[in-house]
Amino acid sequence: MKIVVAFIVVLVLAALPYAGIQYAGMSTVFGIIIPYAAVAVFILGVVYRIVKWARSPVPFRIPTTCGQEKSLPWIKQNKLDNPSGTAGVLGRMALEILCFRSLFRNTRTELREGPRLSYASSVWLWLAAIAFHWSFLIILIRHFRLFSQPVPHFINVVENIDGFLQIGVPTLYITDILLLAAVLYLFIRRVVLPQVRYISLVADYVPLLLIFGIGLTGVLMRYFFRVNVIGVKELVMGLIAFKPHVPADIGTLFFIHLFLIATLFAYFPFSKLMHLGGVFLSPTRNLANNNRMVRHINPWNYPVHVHTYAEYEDEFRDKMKAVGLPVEKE
Amino acid sequence: MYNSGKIITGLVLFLGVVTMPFWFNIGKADVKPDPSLDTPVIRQMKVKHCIESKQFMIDNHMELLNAWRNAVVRNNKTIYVSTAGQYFTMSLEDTCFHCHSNEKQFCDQCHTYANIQPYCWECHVKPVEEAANGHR
Amino acid sequence: MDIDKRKFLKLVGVSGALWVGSRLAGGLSSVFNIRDRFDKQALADAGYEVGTMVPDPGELKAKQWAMAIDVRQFKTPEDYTRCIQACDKIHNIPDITTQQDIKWIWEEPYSAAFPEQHNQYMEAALKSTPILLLCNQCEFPPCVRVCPTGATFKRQDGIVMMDYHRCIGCRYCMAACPYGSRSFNFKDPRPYIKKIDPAYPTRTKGVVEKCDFCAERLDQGLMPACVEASKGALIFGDLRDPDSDVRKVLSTNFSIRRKPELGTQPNVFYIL
Amino acid sequence: MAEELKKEELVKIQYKPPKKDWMDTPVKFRHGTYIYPAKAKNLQYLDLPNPREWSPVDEDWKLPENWKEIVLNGMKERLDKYRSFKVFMDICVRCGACADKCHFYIGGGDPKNMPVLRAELIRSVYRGNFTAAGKILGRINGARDLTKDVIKEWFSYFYQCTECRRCSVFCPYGIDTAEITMMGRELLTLLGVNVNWILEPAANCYRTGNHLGIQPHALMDMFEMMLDDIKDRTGIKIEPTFNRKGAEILFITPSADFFAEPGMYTCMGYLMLFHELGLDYTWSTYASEGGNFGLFTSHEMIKRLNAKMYAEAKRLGVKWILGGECGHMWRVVHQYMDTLNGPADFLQEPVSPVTGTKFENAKSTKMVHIAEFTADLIKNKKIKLDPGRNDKLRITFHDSCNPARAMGIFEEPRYIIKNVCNNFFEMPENTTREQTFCCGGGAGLGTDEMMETRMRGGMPRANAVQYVHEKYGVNRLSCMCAIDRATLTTLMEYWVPDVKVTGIHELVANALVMNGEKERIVDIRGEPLKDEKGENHV
Amino acid sequence: MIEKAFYGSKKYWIWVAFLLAFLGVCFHFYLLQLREGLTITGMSRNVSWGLYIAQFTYLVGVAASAVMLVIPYYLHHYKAFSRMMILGEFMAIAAVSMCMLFIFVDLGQPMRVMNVILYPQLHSVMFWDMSVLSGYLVLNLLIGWTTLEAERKDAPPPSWVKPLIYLSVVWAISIHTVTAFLYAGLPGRPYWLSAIMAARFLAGAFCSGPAILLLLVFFVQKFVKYRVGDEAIKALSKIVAYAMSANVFFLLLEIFTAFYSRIPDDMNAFRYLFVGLDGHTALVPAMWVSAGLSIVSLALLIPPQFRDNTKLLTIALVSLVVATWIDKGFSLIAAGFVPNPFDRVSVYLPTFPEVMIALGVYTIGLLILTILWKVALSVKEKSIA
Repeated sequence: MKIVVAFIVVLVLAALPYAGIQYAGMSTVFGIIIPYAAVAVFILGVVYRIVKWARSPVPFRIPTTCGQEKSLPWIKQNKLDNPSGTAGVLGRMALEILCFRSLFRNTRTELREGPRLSYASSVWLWLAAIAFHWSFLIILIRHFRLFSQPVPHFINVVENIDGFLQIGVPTLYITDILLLAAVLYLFIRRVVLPQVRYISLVADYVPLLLIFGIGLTGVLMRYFFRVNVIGVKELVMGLIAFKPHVPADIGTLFFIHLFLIATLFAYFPFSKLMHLGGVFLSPTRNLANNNRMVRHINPWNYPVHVHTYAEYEDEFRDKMKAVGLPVEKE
Repeated sequence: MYNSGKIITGLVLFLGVVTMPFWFNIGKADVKPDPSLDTPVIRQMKVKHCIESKQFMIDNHMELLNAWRNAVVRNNKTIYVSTAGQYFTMSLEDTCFHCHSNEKQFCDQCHTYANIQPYCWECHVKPVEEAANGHR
Repeated sequence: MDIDKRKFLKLVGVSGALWVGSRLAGGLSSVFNIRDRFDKQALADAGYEVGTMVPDPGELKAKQWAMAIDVRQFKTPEDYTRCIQACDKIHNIPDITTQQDIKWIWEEPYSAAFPEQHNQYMEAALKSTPILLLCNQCEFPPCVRVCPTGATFKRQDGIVMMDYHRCIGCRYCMAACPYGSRSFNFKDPRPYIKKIDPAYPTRTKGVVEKCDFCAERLDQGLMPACVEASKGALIFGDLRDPDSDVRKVLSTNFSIRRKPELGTQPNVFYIL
Repeated sequence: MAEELKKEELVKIQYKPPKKDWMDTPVKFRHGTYIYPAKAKNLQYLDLPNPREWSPVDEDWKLPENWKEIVLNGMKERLDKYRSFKVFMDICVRCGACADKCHFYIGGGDPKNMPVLRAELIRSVYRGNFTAAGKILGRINGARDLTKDVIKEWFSYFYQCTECRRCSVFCPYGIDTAEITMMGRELLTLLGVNVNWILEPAANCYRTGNHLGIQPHALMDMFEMMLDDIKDRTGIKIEPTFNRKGAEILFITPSADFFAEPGMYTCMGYLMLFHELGLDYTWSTYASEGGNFGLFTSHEMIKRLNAKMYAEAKRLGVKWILGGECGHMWRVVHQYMDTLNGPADFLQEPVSPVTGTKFENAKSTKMVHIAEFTADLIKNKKIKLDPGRNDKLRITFHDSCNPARAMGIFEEPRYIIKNVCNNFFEMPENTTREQTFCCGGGAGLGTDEMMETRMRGGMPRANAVQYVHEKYGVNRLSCMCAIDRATLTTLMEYWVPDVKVTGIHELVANALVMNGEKERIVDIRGEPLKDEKGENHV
Repeated sequence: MIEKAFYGSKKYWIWVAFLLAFLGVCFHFYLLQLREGLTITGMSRNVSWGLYIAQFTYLVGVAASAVMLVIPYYLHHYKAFSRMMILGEFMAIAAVSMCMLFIFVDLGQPMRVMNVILYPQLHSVMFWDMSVLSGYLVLNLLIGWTTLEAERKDAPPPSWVKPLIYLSVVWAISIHTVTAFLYAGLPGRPYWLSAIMAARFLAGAFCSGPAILLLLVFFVQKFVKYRVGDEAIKALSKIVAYAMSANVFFLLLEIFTAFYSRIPDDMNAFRYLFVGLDGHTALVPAMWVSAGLSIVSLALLIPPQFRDNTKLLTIALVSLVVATWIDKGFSLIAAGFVPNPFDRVSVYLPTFPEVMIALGVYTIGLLILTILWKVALSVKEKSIA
């Protein structure tokens, strides 16, 4: 049911620009107004969300320690999984953000006869996640060719490596295939694994389908139904120069692609996609485990009622004296 | 806001990256591609028309060329019957470049703009740009 | 129908159908001043459908092209170089002097061209007689058998053809060819081409090439360049046609082929 | 007791979640799977709201009139106070990496024990009340209303989480269910929805200084017994001091070690070791508890109970504090104490008086873990050890969750064990170190009325022990946590009856060659050092 | 399990860093080749295959040799190989990977490599070679990884592995047979045109592969606690002895056929290799070294008392590997093009960049082997702790 809802949502999203461009001639709306609005919502929304998180303090230093702490000098510290200083934290965060370190650790629990439990490492989720995120990033970088004039050289380098295998005309990009395959895997996994399906919300299926839709329309435009790429670039360059105009005859497929992207951008700050920012702010990962070395300050630390020694001695003085324990007041 | 130093740095970086397209192009002239049709051969044409419609050629020239080369090399078919019923030798050099003898002013205009780097020229010879070609 | 609808039609139809939009072109009465050699009237008579790719009605057709080389007619060095240069020039053959050279048609002394046919007591002059060599366009070509991509293949008319766009440069065909007729572009050939003929592509580095009996000329109704240049010393025609020149000359002269024992059935014959 | 539960029944675990959506599946309370509610007197003693008599199986939990407002205000307050809570509410992508990492899920199969879903229990309320998308889209966006059923669900599942942080290790964003559970328990505390097994020790600790409510004179009796036993087994009479001003070191350990087996043997180990070293240290009756059940109640309660440590250290004028083997005590000491009750500027940076080693890693908190202390002694060869005395034991080591994942102390205990015994075997990978499994009774769940849940939750740990028991003949499970020593004992009795539980300093005590000791023929438990055949077990 | 490759001793990391650094140097030469073309190699119009294809051929043998462990262990339940199996299977994976890379670096247009799959030509042996090699890679990865994982979990391997193992036996034979067919089916290359080619290849594979495996095991055992067991070493060296005998025997058969028949084309390649042809003697010293080392290895391998002595065995194995490498990993390809179709001798010697690129591929192979063996040995050492 949730899956059906998600499908409908994405189909409707794809149908909107089709109808708008095809029948209502709303190219200004879909080509200028919505992209501007989406980018504005994206930027302001992300900043708003980050600032909102930042307004809550981190009262305690609670890193999850996944290795030996800094201890006696002859005991080897695991500086990346249990960092004690800034360098280690940067290393840990880099591993986490660039290599998905924690996900790489993933295991699959199996219960066999006996009973006997075993935990085999399971890298498929990690593999799909890393293929997905890196492909997405590289594709984004490649799109910079439509956002710059002249196109910087490193874009060519990325394009050449990505399109190294000269398959088809125009050359197939490996990341295009990887992205679609990875998103498909992540979606199928969510549908097929009973546990994951049980925890999944509509809000989990929608982004996957949305991104798949974006990838698919992109691939269709590149390899099957050519759109006017010069027009696309003119539109984009006009937008970023704040002299927007929509060239004629770009192709409806492009507007579907653009609208899905705009939706993703606008949806981003209000969804779980904010894990992009959140991963930097997770107190279990971005803090050094130097708790006993450096005092951590809690800005809202407040005095509390305690049971003082005086109160304690008052209650038990006689008993203490009876067994010869020293007391403050005789 | 807490940890404001780090968070503001992060936000500035984020804003820098996402707004890069905006400031990357500041002060750069927006040179739109302007494929020139001004070649001696085209000048002589009474009705200036490519082998297929302009839009079709813009969208599909590479597929057309690909189909052509398969037909010529693998099926010894050498003639293309256009949708208008015209006949053309399927040859990049003999047909395309015959009119479009101004690679820089024609092909490269869009290719450079859209950052498309075809590897045609590794084998096929760019038309010799005669002085009279394409200069307006 | 606007451009987008047409594109969606393509989705519904076959993706290869590039030329669906038949309503695209308007009246077009211009005269194209293209270097076309084909017979427009013949084409018009054939009534081809629009958007198709068709053979030239004037193409030279054969069931199996073959060449007889009348070695007797080659008297001066100029007789050889004329043929070789005619080929080199129109095909943009680079002039590389190392062992990584490119050859389509070239000469070798008899003893090298027919190593199994020579003996130490044979006439010294014959031993060193230059023989023109080129791809034998075998009937059972080992190079085609081994090619992993179909980059080299046999055409209907028997020509062993190279598709330079598809060749991956594995050089298996070179190992398979018993005649040394294949060359590999170890490097970019362009710097070694004296004058590039823009009408014919050069090759890119990393692909194999060889003589293809000027297939592109045959398709336009022209004889191979070397044959044209040979002044009758190279006889070219359809081996399956009893009335062809090549059959005539073979039936009246003693001819040999290179390495016939390998069963490749070369289609280049030598008349000594 | 545990025997009523048939193992064969228990291991028939259905991992496939039910067809019905989890939001439509209200919680059912069944004996053995919930803890009795906190008694009114304990709430009153700790000034906690809504003291009353009630039971989870009741329809009416006698919540305050404005319970909803209390919870929502409490949530808002905590969202503003804890970035962890706020971020963890927002960024979960429900990838499911954590799903099969929770011991309660592995041992029970209840989908709401998947960490992600445990968090969703509160996240759904967060979405429904604190996010625009949730307010507008409602259930499509995974939002739901706060109802009394939700409170019941929270009670059930936040008291089925041992806050062990194993899920956090695997989460790509480091989402720590323990943080969420702690928030959930704080919110429940606002309504007076508490469990007695946590609040009673907390109240005791508040009053008498220790969980068991042992008053000072009774405490002395217990020590007397232990000292007699030591004399009996080693021939040495030890005379420790209590509440002594001017001592160099204050030693604090969980009070559970004072009276119950096998913790008591660990405590005897401390006494023997310190005596052998001639350490200038003192015990305290006021700060006679290392543990801190505030951790299982609220951050405020952590602070209230923990305050005694520094207060007592200050009153006695010691230089630094040494802490015994304990799990959650060390989570509090390591992560919270300095922040909540510091700075401890009246103490000095800890230096081992025996070896002169500076404990750089404790220079601010000024509290050293006994494993660090002892490992340093062994490394510097300051104590004489005869590991052969432990030869009848085949030992494995259980990393306790809190020292493992909230501190990262892995090598020290292993170093000590390897030096005091000859037969040490690691449990399988993915069940040790940062991936260690909880005993099933941490975070205040170690009570007998929860037995079924405990045995299920402890199953992964027990299963790993069983593996090394069968493969290497392991017969002793060592650990450095007082809760472990209590709960693992029950767990082993149920799953792997041949394996007994031990603290590390019990093993040290066995191996420790003491000046002037008599020939040791029994170990610290009073059992023969060698088995019947008079041979060392191989 | 792959995470085990990330936890290692200092020595392990130094080794990995060294491999990566060296790989970086080699990659530079590959970039040069990409830019300049294969002109930077010593190959030519007449000798159009060289070092790369020769290494490919040799390594197919190394890959196939895993079957020498698989057959005794799985078909005859020879348990002594149990501690060696995974090492052999993982070595096969590294070897096949190198094979594919050697083909890749040999291509003039590597970016078009997918054409082999996009336009499959069923009549091309190379298409089949590509298919069997990829299949073999997948088979070994599946079998090796699954059985190792099962061992780590202390569980029996899943039932679907068994049929795959039997399949892998046939498959291993097939990869080297098909590779032999690459050469044996070409007209006009008399040195290769031999029905016994596949048999020679297999014999050469079954001695050189296990020999390399044993040498690697000896080397690695210096750094790890894991031991494959004396019985396994003895049994495998016996296999090496038999296979090397067959290998030399087959070579002698070829020489007999060529020289007794006195067919010049058949003799010329051997003449070129062993005495020189038309004054070209570049390969002669190497061939005699190969012959000499073959004799040394046989002399040390055949008598059991020598073979069972680790030192002598090591010498024998090193001799054998060098001898077979010269034979199959170099001269086989170079001599196949001699004489050329014009009855001339074209000398081929690899150039420095060519050697560096080949070493680069070997480095990648070593890296794969290092990682796979690291994983395997970590698991094995844990499970027997």
